[in-house]
Amino acid sequence: MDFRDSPDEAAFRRQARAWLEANAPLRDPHQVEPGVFENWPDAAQMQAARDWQRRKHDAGWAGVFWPPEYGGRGGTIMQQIIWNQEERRVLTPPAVLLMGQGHVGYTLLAHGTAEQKQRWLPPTLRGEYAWCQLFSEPGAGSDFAALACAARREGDHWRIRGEKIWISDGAYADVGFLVTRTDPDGPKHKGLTCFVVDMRAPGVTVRDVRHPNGGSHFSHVRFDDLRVPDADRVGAVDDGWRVALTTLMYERFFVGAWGSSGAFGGPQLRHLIELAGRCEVGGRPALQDDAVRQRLAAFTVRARAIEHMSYRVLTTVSQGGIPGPEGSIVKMEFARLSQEMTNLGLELMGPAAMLDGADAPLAGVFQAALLENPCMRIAGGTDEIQRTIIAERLLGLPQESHVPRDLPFRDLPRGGGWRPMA
Amino acid sequence: MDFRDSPDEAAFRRQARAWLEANAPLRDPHQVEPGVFENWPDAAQMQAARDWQRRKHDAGWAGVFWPPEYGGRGGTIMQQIIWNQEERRVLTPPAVLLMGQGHVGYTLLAHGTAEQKQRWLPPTLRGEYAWCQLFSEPGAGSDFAALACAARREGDHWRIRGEKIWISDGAYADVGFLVTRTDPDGPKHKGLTCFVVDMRAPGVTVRDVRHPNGGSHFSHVRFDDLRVPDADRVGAVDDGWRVALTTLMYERFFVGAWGSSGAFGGPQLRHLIELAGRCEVGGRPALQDDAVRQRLAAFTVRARAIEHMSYRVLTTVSQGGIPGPEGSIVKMEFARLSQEMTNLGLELMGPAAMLDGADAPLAGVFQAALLENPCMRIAGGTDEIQRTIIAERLLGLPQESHVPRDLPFRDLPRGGGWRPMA
Amino acid sequence: MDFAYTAAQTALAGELAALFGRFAAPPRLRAWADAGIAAFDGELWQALADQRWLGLGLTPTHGGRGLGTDELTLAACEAGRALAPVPLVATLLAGEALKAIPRPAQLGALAAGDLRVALCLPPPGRLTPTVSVLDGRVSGALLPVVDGLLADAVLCADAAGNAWLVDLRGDGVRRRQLATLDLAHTAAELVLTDQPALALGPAGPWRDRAAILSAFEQLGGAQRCLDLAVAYARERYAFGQPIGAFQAVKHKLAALHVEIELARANAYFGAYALAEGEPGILAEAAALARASATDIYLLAAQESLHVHGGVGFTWACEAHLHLRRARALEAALGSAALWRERLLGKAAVPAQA
Amino acid sequence: MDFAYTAAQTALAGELAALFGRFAAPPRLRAWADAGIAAFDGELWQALADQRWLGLGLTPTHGGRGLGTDELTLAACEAGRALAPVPLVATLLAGEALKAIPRPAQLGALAAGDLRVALCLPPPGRLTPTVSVLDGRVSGALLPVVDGLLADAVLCADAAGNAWLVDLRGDGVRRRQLATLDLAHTAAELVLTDQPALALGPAGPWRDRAAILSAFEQLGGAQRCLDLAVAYARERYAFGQPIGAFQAVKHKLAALHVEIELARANAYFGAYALAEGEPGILAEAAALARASATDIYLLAAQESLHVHGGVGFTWACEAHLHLRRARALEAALGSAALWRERLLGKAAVPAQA
Repeated sequence: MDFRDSPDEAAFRRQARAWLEANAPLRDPHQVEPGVFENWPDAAQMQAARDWQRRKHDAGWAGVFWPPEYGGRGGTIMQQIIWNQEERRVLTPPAVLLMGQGHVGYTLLAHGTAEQKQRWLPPTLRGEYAWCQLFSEPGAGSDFAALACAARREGDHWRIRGEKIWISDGAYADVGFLVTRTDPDGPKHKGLTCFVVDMRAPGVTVRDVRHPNGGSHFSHVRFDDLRVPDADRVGAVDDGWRVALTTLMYERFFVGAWGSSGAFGGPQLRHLIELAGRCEVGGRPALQDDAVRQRLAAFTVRARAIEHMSYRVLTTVSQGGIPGPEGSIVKMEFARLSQEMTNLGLELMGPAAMLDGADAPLAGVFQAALLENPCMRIAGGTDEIQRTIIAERLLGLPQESHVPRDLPFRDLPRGGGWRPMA
Repeated sequence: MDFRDSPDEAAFRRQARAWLEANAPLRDPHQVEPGVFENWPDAAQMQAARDWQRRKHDAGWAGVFWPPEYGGRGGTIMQQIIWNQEERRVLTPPAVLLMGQGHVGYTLLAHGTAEQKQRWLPPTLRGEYAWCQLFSEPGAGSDFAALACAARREGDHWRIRGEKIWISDGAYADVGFLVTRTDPDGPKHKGLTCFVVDMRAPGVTVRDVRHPNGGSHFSHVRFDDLRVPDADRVGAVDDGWRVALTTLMYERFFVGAWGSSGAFGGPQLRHLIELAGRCEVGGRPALQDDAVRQRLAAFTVRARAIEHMSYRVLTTVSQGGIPGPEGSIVKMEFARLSQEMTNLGLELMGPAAMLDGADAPLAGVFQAALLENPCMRIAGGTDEIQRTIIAERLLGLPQESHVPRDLPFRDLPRGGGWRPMA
Repeated sequence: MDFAYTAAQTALAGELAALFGRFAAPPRLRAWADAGIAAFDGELWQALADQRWLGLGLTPTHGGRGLGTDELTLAACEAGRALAPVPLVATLLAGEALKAIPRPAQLGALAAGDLRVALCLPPPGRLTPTVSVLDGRVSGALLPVVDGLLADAVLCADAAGNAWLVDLRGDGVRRRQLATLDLAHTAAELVLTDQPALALGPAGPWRDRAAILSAFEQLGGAQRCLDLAVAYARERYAFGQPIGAFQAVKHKLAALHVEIELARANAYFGAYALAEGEPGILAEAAALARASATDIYLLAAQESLHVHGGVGFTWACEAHLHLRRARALEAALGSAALWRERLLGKAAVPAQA
Repeated sequence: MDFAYTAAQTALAGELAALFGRFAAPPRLRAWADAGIAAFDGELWQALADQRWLGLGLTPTHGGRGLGTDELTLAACEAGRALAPVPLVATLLAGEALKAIPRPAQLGALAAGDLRVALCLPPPGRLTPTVSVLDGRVSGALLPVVDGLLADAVLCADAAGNAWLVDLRGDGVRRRQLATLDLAHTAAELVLTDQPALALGPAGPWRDRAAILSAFEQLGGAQRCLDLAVAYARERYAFGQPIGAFQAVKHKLAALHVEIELARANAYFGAYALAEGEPGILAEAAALARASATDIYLLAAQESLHVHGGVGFTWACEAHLHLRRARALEAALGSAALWRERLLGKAAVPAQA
């Protein structure tokens, strides 16, 4: 029962840390980090991100878990996670190339042909391809399998027509990983097909979707008869649900593992404690108010529980397994915790909570979080979707069925209830 | 915007109070009252309850809202509520005859024939009939309309076969108000029929169902070919759902009005504050701990909100209306509040919380509440049932439907979602 | 037992709602934010004056409607629901204050819309900025003052706990605009030097009245958040049915409804106390009303946004405007926790030793 | 990274669960309560001794299995799940204490089941009863002592904060049975006069170890409550489908599962700290584990009962036995709030001035 590195893991960590510290300055852990839903990077930031990626690649640190034939290091997935943890300790350009090396890359590794992998993966590791994931639609969010964006076959090409939304990185992506509907006559989970598309091609229109904070992070993407060669199809025709599930599984997995990096909870909790030291409640320092102390302590208990939960997920990985929906717990509970911490922070500020930006305490980090937290509870699967998955897959509870109101009484499914004591 | 008595109401209250104070001693409001789910009364208590009822009847105070032709006072429903409030101020025998004069009585007033009312109502007001309500079944609790207890017609009689459970007052009831299934081929809400049954008749077996506190409050009732004359049928054949809904509406209504009597929250909150004055948290009196103070204050805010909510319900009544599902709010939220107050009480006691009865603080009133509170959240409609009713009836949210998993995509019902800003 | 608004009062609220509806705030608030324009709807303000809404509680002699405090609570509720970018609640409250002194001249100006009032009555504490008074003239800094950027007067408290209505039109006023979370109202730092002011007596009862009116404003906002979520839950399909048919959404909305109705019940007690005017009842009712309403507006805004799913986290969705406003209203007069603690001080529980 | 039990450890837990299963507690607890018999399963205790479960952490020389602290946490978890009416956790903890002194003679007795240990380490406070020690002999009153009615020794603290294992077999012991909420364990008042005792050093680390083991006991109980509710929700139909298909029930159970897994994660950190033994880590881990597990056992018991609907409020349903036990376990070692406050004292936040 030990959450510390095994000797092998520790050796790898030392090696990674040495290279990182030699190549980038340390990050100030007390620095307020820009939120997840800030504006997308400008051209200079994009170039810096590509340069940093190239530097890692050339030193053999890109794609730690990827096979060497595609430019990867050929390591274990545990090593990938250790690398990710260590990379967070140093100051790097915005992590806008993450998706291609993360869940989209893994999906291609799992479902792409050898030719496709050779074509897409090495340039991705060299920082030449920024990816976006084209899944959600205005009519298909939580019910992702209800997506309607249509692909119609025309000889050796496909013609794509439809729209996608909530596309992170959409504004600057080079390539996109797209799920389409190819058979509208089948049940909704059947009849989906995946493609890789060129985001600069004619027929692709990318527009901002503005965030509650007024900035732009997401995009709306419209496809007007985009032509995609059949060679860019990933997986079999009408088998796209299975392919997309791989993406979603890896997304959940990396979020679950992320908890161990200290990125969850730690900095926000530190800000909150700092704030509680400066604010007052009823004429006394807030840190002397038992009610405030209880809430701070409860957040600490919860943040640590999420961290320890993340170690449990990593242990599964370390032992060669793939974690199931347990990984969702980390994401869901962190989002809820973060929202609660934000609420306390703003409450403690008193009148100053109505201010924003530079006029607000701590440069408005809690005001920014107020508008970001709700999104964390929605993006990547709402609390409700997560609970359904946990209940059905982990607890074995049944799916909802439906009994018509006019069913004859004698045909009503029934069972259970009180029985006399034995 | 005034929750105080109108001049007419105040006059009636003075009159009622004068009679009550002349006929019974005042109740000590600080006295710990026996819980709702205690053992049923013994023969002496039953007799005392009948005597008290007879005394009220003879003085013209029984059935304040009932028509004079059935022995009532012919007053308003608001006067009935004022009477109930005032009667709580004095010390009376256990209120075991309440049901007949409450929701069952009102149902008979609304749906009984003139002959039936004449036969059942006056003796009820004289204290001669203790009633029970025979609704729930082992297979029909929250889904009450799924009840199976069968009534089969045989000429001018019916033959009843089946079982009922969670019957309050079942152990000593003289008569019961029964809902049965008369048409198993119809939808479950159709095909129900109501009867009044003699609880002492052959074919009726009443057994205790023991409560988590070890005592008996509820009964299980079995009908083995009980014969009931058709003259004791209430309402039309197969129209029992409508009749039973009247009962449930009045039950909800009286619970909703009850909040105004101070019976909700007040005494428990007083106990809790008394306890907080005697216990310590971290070496200091609990009443000086801000976290405890915040919880006590939150309970106060909530108890008062429930009380004020109850005034809103009463205003509807006072103006001649019948409150809808709003009445449920009082019951549901009081049950939840009570549970939370109990939880704090036991937490504050420290090690003594593990004790019971005379060995426990405040004679174990919080330990008793621990085992009673959960029942309050279940009896009379669970929290979940109440929320569904509120959402569908007050907010107009749709009932659940069901879409088969294999429905073709193009037939999927759809709508709503993101649209570009105008 | 008459714990409800009359039909006439409810109809009046409907009229005001219709007026706010014609000047629909959300698109304006977004446009002003983008253009960097200070939030204040001058046309709406003029319409409120023209239709004598600003003089709701003032006599017809002063250009008012001569109605009671119940009507003030309804106006606050509608202003909250509509996110009305005008200092209506503070101005109505100032009207009550001026009536009590009484000051006929100012009352006329107030009813005519020529006296826009800002409110600055944060809960007292070591760090609360207060002003000092010498010979009836007020000096000092107030920060942050909601609507302080363009107000003609501010209702505030001095260190001794007395309330003042300070004229902001003289030379001794410096204003600095502050960046705000709330898009519906500006905030400013005011530096006052020897500004003339009217003495309003002890600040406590004015803070309590403000708390009760703000509770109605919060309640109106909370109700709007629920209405938006209910409408979306009925129209938005997922898994083949409206999301409002799923218990996860349905019960969440039912629970919000319950919380709103409970908060409304405590707010009604506040309305009763406003009419009664007795300081002890006022203090208790303010704590009850404000504690309930603060919590529910914050929760309703947060969960309304959540029920909107992806649509909720867009600039175009009204929910975030309420999330911002709910925080600003909490900030201006103190958190639910502070009002709860005040309640205990008043109740059976002994104050902290 | 090895933050999990080994397969061998999990198998061992399964063996113990099977043993508890053969002596199924719930019907016995109900029967004893009806008959007024003090809760203790002597046959189960003998079986635990015979199969060397009582010496889990002791060397084979002393009749033990020579296993580590991880195995103790598993045993505590299974005892909690089974509502085992035996003083297993206290006795295992006493074994660790006796190993540390070391006292071979007592270790043999303990492994053989001849030394039943009660635990009385409530959180320190003004009102906490403590004993005094003179020449290694202990006097004073302890109240309430779980399992104190039939224990052979009690692990308790004196006013100076030192822990003692006091012999309860001499003449200087008066015991008075107390009525208990928990049906699985007795409680007693013990009045001690000059009883011999073994000094165990500072009480703090023993309280922390007890807290960690009790967290596992709470976790086992919480898991059982969830399992019962899940089973019932799958079998019970309403409105034509199993109630577990309704999101109101389904999501409630999912949320409980999440809370249990988070509490388990903090408990694992407790297991790590038990093995490490460093007092600072032990104190932090005890607070984290115990705060999480106390809250979740109370909630799981309450909501498991609720999901059982009408069946939940019967004497026959296991849920109320856990509701009682959850309260008793909270009471014995202090509420989650107390452990949270202790955590803050240890963490970055300065203690109360």
